[in-house]
Amino acid sequence: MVPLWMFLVVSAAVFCIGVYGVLSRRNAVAILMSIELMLNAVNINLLAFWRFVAPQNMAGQAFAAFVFVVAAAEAAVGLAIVIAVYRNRRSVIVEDVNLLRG
Amino acid sequence: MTAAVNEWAFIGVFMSVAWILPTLPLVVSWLFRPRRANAIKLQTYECGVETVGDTWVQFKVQYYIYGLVFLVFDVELVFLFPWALAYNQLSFFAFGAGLLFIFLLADALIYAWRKNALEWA
Amino acid sequence: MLELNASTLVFFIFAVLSIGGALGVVMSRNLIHGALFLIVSLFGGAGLFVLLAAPFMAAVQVLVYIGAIAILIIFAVMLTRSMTNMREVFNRQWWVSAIAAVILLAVLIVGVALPVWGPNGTQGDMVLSETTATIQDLGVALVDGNQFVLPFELASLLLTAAMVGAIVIARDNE
Amino acid sequence: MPEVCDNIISTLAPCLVQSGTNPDVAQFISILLGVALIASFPLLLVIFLIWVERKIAARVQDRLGPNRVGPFGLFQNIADALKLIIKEDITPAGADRLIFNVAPVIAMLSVILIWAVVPFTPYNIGADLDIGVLYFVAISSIGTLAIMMAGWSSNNKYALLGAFRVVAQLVSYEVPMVLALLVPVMLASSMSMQDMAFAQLGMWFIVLTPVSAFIFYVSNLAETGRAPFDLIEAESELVAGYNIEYSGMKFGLFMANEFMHAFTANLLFAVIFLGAWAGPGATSVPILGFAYLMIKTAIVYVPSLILRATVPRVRIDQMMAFNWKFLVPLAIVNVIVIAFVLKLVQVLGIAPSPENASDFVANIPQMVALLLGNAVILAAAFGLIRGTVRKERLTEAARLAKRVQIEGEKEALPATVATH
Repeated sequence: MVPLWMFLVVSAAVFCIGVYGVLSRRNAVAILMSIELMLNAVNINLLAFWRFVAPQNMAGQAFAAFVFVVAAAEAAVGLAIVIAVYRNRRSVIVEDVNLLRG
Repeated sequence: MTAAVNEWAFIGVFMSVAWILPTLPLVVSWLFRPRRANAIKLQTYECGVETVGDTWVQFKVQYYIYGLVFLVFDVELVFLFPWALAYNQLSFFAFGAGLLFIFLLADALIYAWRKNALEWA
Repeated sequence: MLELNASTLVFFIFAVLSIGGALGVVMSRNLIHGALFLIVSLFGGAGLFVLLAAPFMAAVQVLVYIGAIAILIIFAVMLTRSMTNMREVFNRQWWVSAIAAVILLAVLIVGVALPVWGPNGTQGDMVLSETTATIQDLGVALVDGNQFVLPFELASLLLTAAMVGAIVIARDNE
Repeated sequence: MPEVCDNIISTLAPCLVQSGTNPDVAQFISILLGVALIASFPLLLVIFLIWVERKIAARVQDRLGPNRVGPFGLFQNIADALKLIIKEDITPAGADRLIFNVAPVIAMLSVILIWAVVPFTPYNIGADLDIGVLYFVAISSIGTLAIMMAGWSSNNKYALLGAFRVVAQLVSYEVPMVLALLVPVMLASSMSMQDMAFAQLGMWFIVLTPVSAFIFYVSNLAETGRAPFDLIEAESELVAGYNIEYSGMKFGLFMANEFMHAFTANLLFAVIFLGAWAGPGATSVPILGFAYLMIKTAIVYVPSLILRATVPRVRIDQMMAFNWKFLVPLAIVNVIVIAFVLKLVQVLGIAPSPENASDFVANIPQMVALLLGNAVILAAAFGLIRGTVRKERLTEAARLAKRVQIEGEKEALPATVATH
């Protein structure tokens, strides 16, 4: 079996790629996709620690399930906001959308 | 443990081999079929008239709403399947917990229904 | 440290899928390609879950992420026509973000791969327990009054709230 | 030794080890052989299935169907396949070539992969995963993705629009299907397909939960795009949907996939609700179990073919309303009621114990209780439907009456003006 740290390295790499995507992309949908990547990295981490450290305890799997819920809620509401903003501003580029700046 | 590993090894081999079967007729067809393409033939098919405008026409938001309701129910199953699986070992309290869970989601469906979000119009 | 056997090979295949797909998501110009790369990355993640003896989570990953979230993202891309005006993919501070991400990655890798902050599983002799909790145990834990019953109900509430909110936001009010 | 090597499929690995092969290699060879068998079986079957479907449709419509190539036209589909192979294949200009070519393969893969978890006999199953039911739901959802890919990559607005319609239909009907599957999982206390087959030795689940079986069957019809839900193809008004730009063998793959998917869905129905291989003598003679499974599948498959040839297509708004306003609420109520009855049965102590679960008589009290629950659900659902239909008819009649009245007034108007 592959050691724990290799799973963690994969998870860290996916997470950092997600961070880069969130910080650098201009399109709101692309940013949401990057956030999904980060949440997936979190899940890999949770399950890796669950398997290697406490496989008899249910916490790792239960937490991963809750991460799924959060990811789904985030995607649903986030994409709905993107659609609503597009309807009003005809743009999904985050820099064009500065309603709060007044 | 080893038994489960074997089952997943089967799935792994299946996934890495099974795609060959549908690809095979495509390859055979690629070897034998004629190639006489021209610009007119490769045009987008649209009832015989030339296509007008962009392919990315504006779609109704209704499609998104259906996807949304589906997503919510799909995630619900993450919890309901373990619940159903362990149901025989659970106490009556578990039935109540599952009932509350389902009721909260049914609320969402009723809301969507009341707001006419489920109409195809 | 690392013997080359079937499980190692499978791990590397899924790791490459995971990371390569993730790179595809942030790099691709075409958002539909991005969504498909996201699916590749998540599929790699599902493979890793199977290796970690959590096949239920792998199935859920395919079902929820690939079957639902990816479809939703593709719908949203089509609805907002984000395909068309994509001249500049990245914003002006993209290089700052790149440096930040690389530094974060370096720190994380040092943290997990080198034993600077205590023992961390790099030891090759770490014994893996053969018995793991089953999905039945998860089902029991989810409705157990002492464990996760409150988060369980809250998850349902969160989903309901998300659905109501998203319907209110996304619908045309005309 | 001969006694080890008598059953070639299930004992190939030990047999090879005995003749001096490395155990890992022997394992791999046996897995590979199993994969090749299971993966190619549906593909060979589909040629026969298309023939069956054309023959039955012809019989319903008082035609002969294919009858020229081979005995009873049996080889007609082989001729068709040959024709598709040598046909020119057009990739439209502006299409996304890679995705366009990969989509039909993925669509077909999403059906073939399901066969890995089908228990053919008590001893022969590709992979007896402990998440079998969830596995097949997850794999089917990849098929949805393939349709999206096909529709998008064609660079054709009608293909894209068709793909959107199909995906909306498929994801909608997945909800009641999976909700209905919760009940067999509850009854079997397992998600493994083989465990589910064993749990039905005493009593088939269709007897215990007819409502779940009904929901599963109907949503399967929609999932596979069968009449009356065949809006995917809709040949009389849409010509085709997402696959409009496909030609040659790639189109052939999509078409064959549709037939294969329909059969696979009925196969799963037979496994989950009709006891899979269960039948007299199935445990001692495995091949008999396989025959039983195929017969059971045919029993549910043929009515769906006759249904296809007889009923008209529903409108898309009716289809969506039927799903979200009838099937999904029904499935939710079904889960709640069955859960309640099961707990009640357990508390009262009339549930069959694990020892006598495969005994028919021990199952009878539980069956009666569950059937009562199902009857209540069905009566309520039927009452609701009747109420809705009556209301709909009344509003429709009122609308018509109003229109008649308005038109009558219009005609009457000049006359009244003239009298003044």
